[in-house]
Amino acid sequence: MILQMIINGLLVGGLYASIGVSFSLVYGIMGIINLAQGTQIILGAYLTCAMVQFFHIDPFLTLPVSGFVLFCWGYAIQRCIINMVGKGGVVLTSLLTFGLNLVLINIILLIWNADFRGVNPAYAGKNFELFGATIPYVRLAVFFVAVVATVSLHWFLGHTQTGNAIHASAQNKRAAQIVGINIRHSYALTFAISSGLAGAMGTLYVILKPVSPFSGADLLMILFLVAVLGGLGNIPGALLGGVVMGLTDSFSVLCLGMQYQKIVLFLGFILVLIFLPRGFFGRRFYG
Amino acid sequence: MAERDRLGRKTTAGGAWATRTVFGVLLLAAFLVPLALRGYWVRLLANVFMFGILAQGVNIIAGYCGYLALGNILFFGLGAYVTAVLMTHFGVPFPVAFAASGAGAVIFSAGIGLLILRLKGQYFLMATLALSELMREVISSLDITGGGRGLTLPMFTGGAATVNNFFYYLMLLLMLACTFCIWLIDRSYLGLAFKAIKFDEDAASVMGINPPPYKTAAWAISSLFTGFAGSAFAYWMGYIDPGVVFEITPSIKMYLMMVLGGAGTVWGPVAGALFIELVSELAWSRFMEYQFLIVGSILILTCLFTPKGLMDLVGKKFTWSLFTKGIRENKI
Amino acid sequence: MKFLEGAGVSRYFGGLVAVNEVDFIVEKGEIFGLIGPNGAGKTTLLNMINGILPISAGKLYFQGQCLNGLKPHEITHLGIGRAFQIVRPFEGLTALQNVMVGGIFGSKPRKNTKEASRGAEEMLAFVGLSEKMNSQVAGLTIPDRKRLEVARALVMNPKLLLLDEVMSALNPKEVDAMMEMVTKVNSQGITVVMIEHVMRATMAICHRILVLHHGRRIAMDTPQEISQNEEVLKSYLGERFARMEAERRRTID
Amino acid sequence: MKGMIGIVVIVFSLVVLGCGSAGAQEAIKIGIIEPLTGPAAYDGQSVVEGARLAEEEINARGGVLGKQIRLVVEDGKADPAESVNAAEKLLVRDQVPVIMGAWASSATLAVMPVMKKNATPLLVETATSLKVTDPPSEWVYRICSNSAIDGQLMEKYLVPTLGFKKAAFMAANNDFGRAVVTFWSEAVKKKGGTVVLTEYHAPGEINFAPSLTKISTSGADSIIITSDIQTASNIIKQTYEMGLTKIKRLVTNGIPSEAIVKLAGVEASEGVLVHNYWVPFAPPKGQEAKNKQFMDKYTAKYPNKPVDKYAAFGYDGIRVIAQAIVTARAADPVKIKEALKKTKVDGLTGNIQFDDKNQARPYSSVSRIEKGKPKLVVRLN
Repeated sequence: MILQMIINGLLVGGLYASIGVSFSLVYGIMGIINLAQGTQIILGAYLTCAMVQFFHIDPFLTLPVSGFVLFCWGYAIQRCIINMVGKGGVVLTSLLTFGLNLVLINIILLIWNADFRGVNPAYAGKNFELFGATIPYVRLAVFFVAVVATVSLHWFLGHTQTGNAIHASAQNKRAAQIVGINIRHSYALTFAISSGLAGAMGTLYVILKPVSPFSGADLLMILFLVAVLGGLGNIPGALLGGVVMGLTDSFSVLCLGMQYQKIVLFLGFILVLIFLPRGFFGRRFYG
Repeated sequence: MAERDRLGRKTTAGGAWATRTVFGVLLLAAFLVPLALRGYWVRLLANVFMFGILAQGVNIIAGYCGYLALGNILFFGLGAYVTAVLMTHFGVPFPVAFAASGAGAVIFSAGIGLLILRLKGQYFLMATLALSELMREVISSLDITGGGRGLTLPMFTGGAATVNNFFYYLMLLLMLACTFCIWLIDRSYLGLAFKAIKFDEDAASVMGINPPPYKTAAWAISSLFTGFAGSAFAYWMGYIDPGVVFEITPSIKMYLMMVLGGAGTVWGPVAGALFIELVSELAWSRFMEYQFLIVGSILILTCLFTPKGLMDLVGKKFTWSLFTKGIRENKI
Repeated sequence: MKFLEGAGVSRYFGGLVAVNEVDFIVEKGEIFGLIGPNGAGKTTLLNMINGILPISAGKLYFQGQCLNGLKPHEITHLGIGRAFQIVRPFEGLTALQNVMVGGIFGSKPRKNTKEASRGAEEMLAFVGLSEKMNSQVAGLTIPDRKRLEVARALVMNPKLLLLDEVMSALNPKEVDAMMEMVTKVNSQGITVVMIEHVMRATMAICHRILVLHHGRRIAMDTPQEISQNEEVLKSYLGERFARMEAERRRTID
Repeated sequence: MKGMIGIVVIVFSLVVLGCGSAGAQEAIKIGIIEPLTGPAAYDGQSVVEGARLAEEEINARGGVLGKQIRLVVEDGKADPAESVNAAEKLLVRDQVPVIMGAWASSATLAVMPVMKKNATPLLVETATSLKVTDPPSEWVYRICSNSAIDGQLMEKYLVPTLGFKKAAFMAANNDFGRAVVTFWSEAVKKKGGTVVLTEYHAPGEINFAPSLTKISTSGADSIIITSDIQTASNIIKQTYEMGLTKIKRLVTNGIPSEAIVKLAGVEASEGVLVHNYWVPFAPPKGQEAKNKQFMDKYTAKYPNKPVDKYAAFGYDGIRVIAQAIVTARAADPVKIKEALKKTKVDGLTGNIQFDDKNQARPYSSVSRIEKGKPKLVVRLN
């Protein structure tokens, strides 16, 4: 059973991680706490549902589309609205994103109504045994896609010119502008990547679980926990944070029962904040 | 002739008179409302005052001190549960339970504040969120709190009108007390210390301010009033469960009210609460399908055009450049 | 008893050594310059003196008292005032209120607001900001902000004043005015430690200068000696300055 | 200063605008408090739609006491404070003599004291908390079931007929979930079964794999699932992913099987047992025509919406209230309260009459989902 629990934790941890990465990225580069991120994921989920319903295609195939749509949305919203209050501090930007969150929920409500949606591929029940542990193919695939997306994002930021420009804008706004980086474009691109990732994760999320327009709130706490545990803005850190959270999920249920799972999680989180305020390997403070 | 108050702010004699008269009339009107209006409107206004208290609560810690206690609803829930548990299990009368709720919130915030107020900005924000979730989960699994079942409080004795009037005046007085407290802080050295910490904590400590006690004090005052509001709410509703008193939406609403009215001003959050509650009540009863769109848009427009709040517009000429000032200042 | 003394002061950020075993002594009543190229650890050293950054190794003494482990406000109450390099006024407050913060909290026991208000007005008059007393600091120009920064530090009646690049980004006339102010402050018996890139000012008013490079002390001497120190010339004042100096010396010889 | 006055003027004119909406009407008003916005809106709207059908039908027959009836609907958002506000609005502004609502148990419990203070009866149509009728309030009547009744009814079938010998519970950690666990555990134990594991989850929980792993190794032969639609479907889906289809799965408290099939998928919901109240596919004997008529009318009026139990309870609720007004011979709160005690209506959801706790007993049944369609297994009464 312990092996099964570890596998459960890892598989769901991969998804948690990539959800957290999308949030952490925007925070790390722009210092914005994006409260609309949960609902952006749900929007991705709804797009997938719609495409599966209309074209009867495999849900995994819709991933690039929902990712791309959210990418464009993210670029536009950052360029037109969020940049306008970019220097206003955390309160203002988080209130703004909360406003966006409400608008997004209303848009979903107007298009799709308030009822729940889900996609159910026929192969959902297929699984295989590994040393006595059951591994569902769907979960493995979701894990795999999520990890690939996260790792390639990390590679993109570290090894491409655009990625370097984004990094530069995060570290020193003025210097970046002096060397000719269009900082508004970099920021919009960052937000777009984050939203695009959220859209893609929405596709994966809805394969695992039905959603309603209000489900974004369930995700918000996961976003926070994973991103903070990994050190805000740190992609490999968020990956580790997600896995740790998945494993905590599993073992708190095993040892104490599901009722106490959240208590363990939040208590652990607060203790980490108090004793390791920069997460597992967050960036250090330079004077 | 412009005079200055103790903190060196300009006040003009004429302006003060006009302000005092308007406030006096408004206050009198507020006290007379239950005589003129009944039931629903008294209730609605009591609800506005409750949000006024909550918004003032975050105003002290976030508006003045700059520490974004996003999970401040924690003390609301805590206050509500202290009152509910004392009244149902121990037969304590409401005034005692009410006092105990405030005390409980202060003890809790001061204790935990010493630990987590060291965290900078966003980490503090998330710690408070996690704390409020933690508290909700703990209360959901304790027996004495009824777990997820919630608690039914002893009923308020008296007729329908008495109930409404009692809670109307209770909320009104609490809100006034809270605002008075902020007014005192605003015109004393405490206000300067809080604002110094908000704008630059390092610089403040180099100027001789020891931030931890000030921050803890700010959070304790904030939690005191939030706890009182929770206590009154529990007795008012007569039934509470963890989902009701620990919801995150009111937490965000408090911030919206504070920012809309003016963070770090004495009356701003109250004005914000009045505006948001009444507008949303009307918008929600008339444009049901678009309610989130409307409230969300108000939020976005506020952030864009009046980032310093409605109070910032008071006494200024309404011109186009006044509204675009926010964008000009905050644009990247 | 030395006025301010550092013994083997070091600061590490992870693996990076920002300040590396620096020894120095500041005598009472002098103007002590602190120079070095960007990233040499000057500001880090000041941050350790007033407690914003903890000291990784070594000891700091102020009038015989060890500063290690003291909080910034405790150090302030010992009589060390500080003006920041990147001016850090409290943006939402007026100039007067900014100075009042220092007036109220800078000494122990706390002053009352009335006294502090009067003191702050005097201090603003001293630095020449009387007219802008009630304007929000967001509207002040850079030179005004620098003056405000100095006023905030001075209002606390410090025995030691730490100035971090208060002359950068000023035009020559403003630099002259600031130099005059610093010497005036010093003549009232306040010891000054200043980081400055404006060499003209440093050379003119400092009694002694400490040169840092890559976190290490490479020289500590009078301005005269410093300007002829080979290592300083090479690492900080630069090749061109060195050649000019050499040329000058040759012509003198 | 001018700005301040401007704000005050705007706010007060809004208040005045809001005040002046009530007008004198000849019709008899019936108040309804339902969630029309927020996460529970879909179900709340179903109740209102069912109620509207009843309103139309009654008015087409000439109304009651020679007057038309008019429904006044307020949004309670399934939230206690909002629902109390809505009740206050209905009682003071509209002066309704009777209210139906307020969907969620927490909202209903908060509305109850207000009803008592205003001496006006409340008809509860969907809230299942035991506290609504225990201790009974003379002003509160309930037409839907509660967990104590359900547990009692299930006793005969759970272990003997359905074979739930080693049951595991997965329940929402709220009033509703805990009540089901208490009463259904008794039903299992009384007939010699055992409860091997009980796992409570927070509403909106995402990951059930750890709990399901625990259940699969605990030797349970059945899982009793008590939660909202979304979470129950999620649990069903995850049992399928984990290959636990050999364990019997039962979803309690009237979650429609169509919703489970839609959200969890046809394959995953194969063989799932559903405990339901009003079921459109299998009306009790003698009720077929009435049910068909209701469903046809509903589908004609709301073509895009499948008819569900909420609509049926809303429909029945208004019919019960109308009947009570007729018996009372006046649209007077106190008389309606007295009349409700004696009211009997042969409704869609059950043969409605109130016991000494003002609780009615609706029909209930257990069905099995086979190839995406529910099939009646056993009728409970």
